[in-house]
Amino acid sequence: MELRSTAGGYIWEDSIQRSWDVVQEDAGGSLAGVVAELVQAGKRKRLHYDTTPLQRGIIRHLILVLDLSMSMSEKDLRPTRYQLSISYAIQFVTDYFEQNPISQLGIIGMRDGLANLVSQLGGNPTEHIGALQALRKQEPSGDPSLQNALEMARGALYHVPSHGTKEVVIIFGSLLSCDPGDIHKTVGTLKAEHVRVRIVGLAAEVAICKEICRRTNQGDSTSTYGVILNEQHFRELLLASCTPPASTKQKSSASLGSDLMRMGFPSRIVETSPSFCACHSRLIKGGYICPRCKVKVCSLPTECPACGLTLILSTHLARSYHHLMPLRNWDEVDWNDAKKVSSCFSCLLPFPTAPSSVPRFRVSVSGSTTNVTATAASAIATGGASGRFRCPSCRQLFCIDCDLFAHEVMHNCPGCEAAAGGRKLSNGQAATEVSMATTNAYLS
Amino acid sequence: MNAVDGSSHVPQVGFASELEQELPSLLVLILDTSPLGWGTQSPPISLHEAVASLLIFINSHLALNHSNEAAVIASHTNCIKYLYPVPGEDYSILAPKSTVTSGTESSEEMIPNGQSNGDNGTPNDASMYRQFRVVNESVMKQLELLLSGTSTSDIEHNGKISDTTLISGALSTSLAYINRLVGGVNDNGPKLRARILVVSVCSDLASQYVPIMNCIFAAQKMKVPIDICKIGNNTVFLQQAADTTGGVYMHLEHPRGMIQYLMTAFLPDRALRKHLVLPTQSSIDFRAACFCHKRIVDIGYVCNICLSIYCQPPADGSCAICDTIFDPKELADLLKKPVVVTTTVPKTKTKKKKKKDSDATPNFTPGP
Amino acid sequence: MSIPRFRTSINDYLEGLPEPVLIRLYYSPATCLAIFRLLPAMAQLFIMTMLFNDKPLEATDLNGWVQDGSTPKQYEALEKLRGMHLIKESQGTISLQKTFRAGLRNALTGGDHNNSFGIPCNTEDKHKVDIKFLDEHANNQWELILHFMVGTDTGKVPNNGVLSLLRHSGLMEGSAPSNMLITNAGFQFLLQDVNAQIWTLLLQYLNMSEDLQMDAVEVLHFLFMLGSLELGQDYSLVALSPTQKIMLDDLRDYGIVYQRKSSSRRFYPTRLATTLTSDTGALLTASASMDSAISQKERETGFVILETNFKVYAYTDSPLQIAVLNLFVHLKSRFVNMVAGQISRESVRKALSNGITADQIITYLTVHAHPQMRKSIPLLPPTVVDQIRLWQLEMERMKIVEGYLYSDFSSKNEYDVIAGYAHDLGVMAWEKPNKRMFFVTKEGNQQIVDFVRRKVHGGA
Amino acid sequence: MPRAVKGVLVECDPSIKALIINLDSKNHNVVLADLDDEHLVIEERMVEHVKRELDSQLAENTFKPAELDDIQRK
Repeated sequence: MELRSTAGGYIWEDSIQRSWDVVQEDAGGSLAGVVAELVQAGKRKRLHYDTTPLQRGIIRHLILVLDLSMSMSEKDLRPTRYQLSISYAIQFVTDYFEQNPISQLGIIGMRDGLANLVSQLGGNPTEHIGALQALRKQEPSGDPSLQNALEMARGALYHVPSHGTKEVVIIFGSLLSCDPGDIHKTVGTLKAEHVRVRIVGLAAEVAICKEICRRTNQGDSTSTYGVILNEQHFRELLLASCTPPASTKQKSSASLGSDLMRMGFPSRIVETSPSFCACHSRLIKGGYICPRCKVKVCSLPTECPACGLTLILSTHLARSYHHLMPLRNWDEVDWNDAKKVSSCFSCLLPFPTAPSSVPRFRVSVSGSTTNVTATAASAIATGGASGRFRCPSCRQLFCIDCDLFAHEVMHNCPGCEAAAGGRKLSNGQAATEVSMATTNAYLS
Repeated sequence: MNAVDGSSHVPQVGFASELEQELPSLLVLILDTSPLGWGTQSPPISLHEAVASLLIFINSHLALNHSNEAAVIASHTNCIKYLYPVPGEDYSILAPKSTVTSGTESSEEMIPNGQSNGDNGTPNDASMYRQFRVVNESVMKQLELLLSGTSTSDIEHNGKISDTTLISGALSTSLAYINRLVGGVNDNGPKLRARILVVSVCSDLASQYVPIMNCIFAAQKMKVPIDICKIGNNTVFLQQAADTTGGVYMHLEHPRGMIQYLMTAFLPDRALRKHLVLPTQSSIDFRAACFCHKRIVDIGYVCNICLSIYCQPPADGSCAICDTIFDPKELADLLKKPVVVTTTVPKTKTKKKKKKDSDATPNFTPGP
Repeated sequence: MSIPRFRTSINDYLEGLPEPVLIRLYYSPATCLAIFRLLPAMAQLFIMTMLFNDKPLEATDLNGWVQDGSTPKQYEALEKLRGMHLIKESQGTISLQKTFRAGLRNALTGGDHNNSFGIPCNTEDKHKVDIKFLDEHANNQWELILHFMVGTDTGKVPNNGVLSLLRHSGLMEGSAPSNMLITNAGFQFLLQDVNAQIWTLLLQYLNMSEDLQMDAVEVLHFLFMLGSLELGQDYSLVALSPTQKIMLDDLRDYGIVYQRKSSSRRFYPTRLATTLTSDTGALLTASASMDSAISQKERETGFVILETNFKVYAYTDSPLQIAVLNLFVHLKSRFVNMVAGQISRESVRKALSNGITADQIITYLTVHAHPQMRKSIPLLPPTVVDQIRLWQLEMERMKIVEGYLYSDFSSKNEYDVIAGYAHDLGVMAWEKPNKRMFFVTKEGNQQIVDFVRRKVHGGA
Repeated sequence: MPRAVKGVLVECDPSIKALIINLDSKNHNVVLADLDDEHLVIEERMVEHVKRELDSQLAENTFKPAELDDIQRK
């Protein structure tokens, strides 16, 4: 937490800033404009994506560790920390597999000083969600043990091939850890095995958590260890782990991190009578045939239950491309440039019209959790948000909702796609090459 | 007197009303207006005939439910264009005959409000339902503007007529439009059910693979089915779009009977489709082609950094696309095969060059 | 709520019309379109499939097109189409009724020259009115009727046409305006939303029009046309028939259209008219209808406080609201700005026996809950809500289904075939295979009888 | 050849059924067929009569706190 204020002293030494002092009425004496801008600023906040096309570990192996100890029965989160954590964990599982279709996930719970396996490392979201749902009926109890959980996670990730990432995400509600041995040694082995740990704290910052994150993430604990402010922030911190991590150990010559994976692209079969699938032994019509051992599986992606070949569809690979080719951030447009266009390029939402004389005051939110009022005072500028956002390559204007939608869901810029030049401009050059090669391949 | 009888409140046997069907639906029609597709390839139906059928189709869609909505987007060769609704025009309230309210740039394009008993046979006011008239007139008018505004230089590319159609742009735009109309605005749950119908005449464009895939996944996430009405060659991308999102893919064998296809296969909305046996695609090719030799493979090797697919581990031990150097030990594992004496491929070749003539490179491809 | 109820009623009315009358109706494309919208989705689809297909449809094709589990829907759709005489069946093929087909085609393609969608005035109106005025006009007229029904003293009495309609429809009783009293049906009417109320009245109007020697076809044409008009546009009287001109006078009294004076050559439809055939964009939503019908001010805030001990406090002095509350609350004391009462078994039973449902009561209480109540979640005390529902269940000790009991089957096979058919049609109400008996609904009986004849006699 | 009988199917709990059977026991003009514990087929024209009778019988057997309340106050 940043305790220093802009003036140099501690925050509590500053003169009091009252939130109602900085909020300004607009020309008509109404607060509506300011409120609308606050809402917009909030939306906008989530938009600061890193858009450099980083090499990312697309094949992920992640262990989600849930604190199931007594401290989770606190009711500072509604309905309880325990229930909310499970709800968010379910959401995490869904989002994780949506964004990382060829990755694996496992879940571990910490209770009574022990680490319990909730679900095995696997690629089927429904199994994990089922296991989490079953947890709902249990009660939190005892103390958590970080060391036990980390050791168990390490064991689960031990056999992971070198091309995959090894990650641990911990939801930690306690302020203590009840460990059987020296946790620092465990952290050392984790570091040696390239396991990265991220922690979401629900109560207060704990030194050992910070230490774990710092040591397993090359000294970076600010982006990997977060303590929540509220429910919304909890969700944001947790779901941030859905994005694949940038590979950091890449440039070390003939690196350990990258290699080829053998994968099967099974063909779909249509059957008139049902037959058993090899994965769940259920009678189903149709399915996919493993190209190596000709066994039938019912859903993809999966690992062939007979020969262990990773089975995927080419569409699953395509699902991960947007991580490799992120969409560039769009710029806010000020009133001076804004007047020409009256509606959003993609959804036709009419833009707010320019204020006639007095420029409206603007409240902007910078950083993730900075309080609004502090920045608001300094951000009263003449420009003002016009509610328009411009894609730097196609120069089209969009509304905030389309901005969010394009960056979070679609990963396309409608404007760039609608120009004859196409994709080349909207994403990094390296990425274009990939996309060209990919698409050529699919067309042949 | 009916006190002891509960049957008045209980739905009749077999006549249970389904309220979920009452949810109105939004249809976004994407019309491929590529001149090459309609012109040179000379499909057995002209653009105007197709548009006539489509307008009737849109009217039928609007007729199903009073609250149904429609939007039409043209996917042209060098731009996309909303044919309906047109930004800056307010359709909800009838514009007074003389005064044009909107001061926007599009005001000079304002439709002459049904008064033109016009040259292209615009029907007069009393003969057509208002909602239909507004949509039809807008589509015709905007389409004409679009086509007349297209010059030869727009469609020519390196001396030959461009075969581009911006389907990916049109899909992206329509999804953004759907996103605004269906989500966000109203917090009381979705008030509309959206779907997309693409009328496509062109074949796939390699450069649009990734954006189209992105659109498909976005549509899948938003539960928006993408229907494809295909005239001319089949397209793999759009087949996948229909398959992934649960839409209907239909290749018109007799495009002249388009209206019948539209009415039968594409008109029912999602609620109704549950009850129908709709045309399905028997086979979609999901197999991948390798990047190095364009072979269709069923077991391939995938670079874990850029996800490019190879039919065999690259000879120089590095990825041709992203230059990643693979772990030699792991590579060796993958290559475990009966050892054949080979000459090593010179490593001096640049990546680009190698990629180009990789087909020709006499690797250890076994002869027939 | 409004749409299903309205659909049933207008559908029932239409289905009750003889075939020649219906066919006359189908001459107007606007009417075709409006009727088309009233049909179930499956029926709409069948029509659309046949609309541009010159060949008649094979009935077997239809069976192959519908999913196996959805046969009841198919049956329902076809039954509806038959009921409205929209399809002709012969030798296993189905084709669309010609007039309807032409009418709907015209509606969709704009090839109609009957002016069934109304002729706008092409001259400028010197006394032009805007939409706001129209809304106000509609509101005032409609309010006047509602106020009269609950006996609010507004100093104005609706026209005779309205009065006789209210009397005719059984919403009020009494011979002279001064002694007319609201009936139970009238109270139920008040609980409906505006759209449903209008249709209730219009249907009564239709019934009455027959007695007045007015042509029902003309009346329906006009009503359906009104539904397709544009708000804010003025329309010419030129194309209207004499009957429709007479109607215009009546509709003006209800606030459905606006005419500056009865001799005026133009009329404006109000929002009540343009939303006749729609379910959205109505002037007032179902929930807010009552409030706003009475007073614009009260629309925003609720006024009812319901306590867990079944006591009700309503901060209102509106006679209409008090009258409505009195339907299901045992009112005990009245103050200047508030009434207090108690929900009891008897009071709820009284309401239920008047045909008001528990859900209606609960919805009413929810919608009108005082802002103070909105702080608690759930809004209404669950005990009270549950109890009201229980009281309703208590009233419904039995369910009755009219129909036919089939028994004395000669063989298990015969039973299975016929029972299976009844299942497919979705008309099976009860069955007991080991006794070889089953019960089908009245609606499905004819099909079963035909089927049995075909099977037994055809087979024999 | 199957036989079809016109009637009204009544679905109710056994207690109500017992009451209906009891009604029938006087003249035997109500019940057409006794199907099972919860189903009966009765004569169509007797439906209103049955409802009325049931209503009055049920009303007799109900405890009425509201009335009690009123009585006490008096």
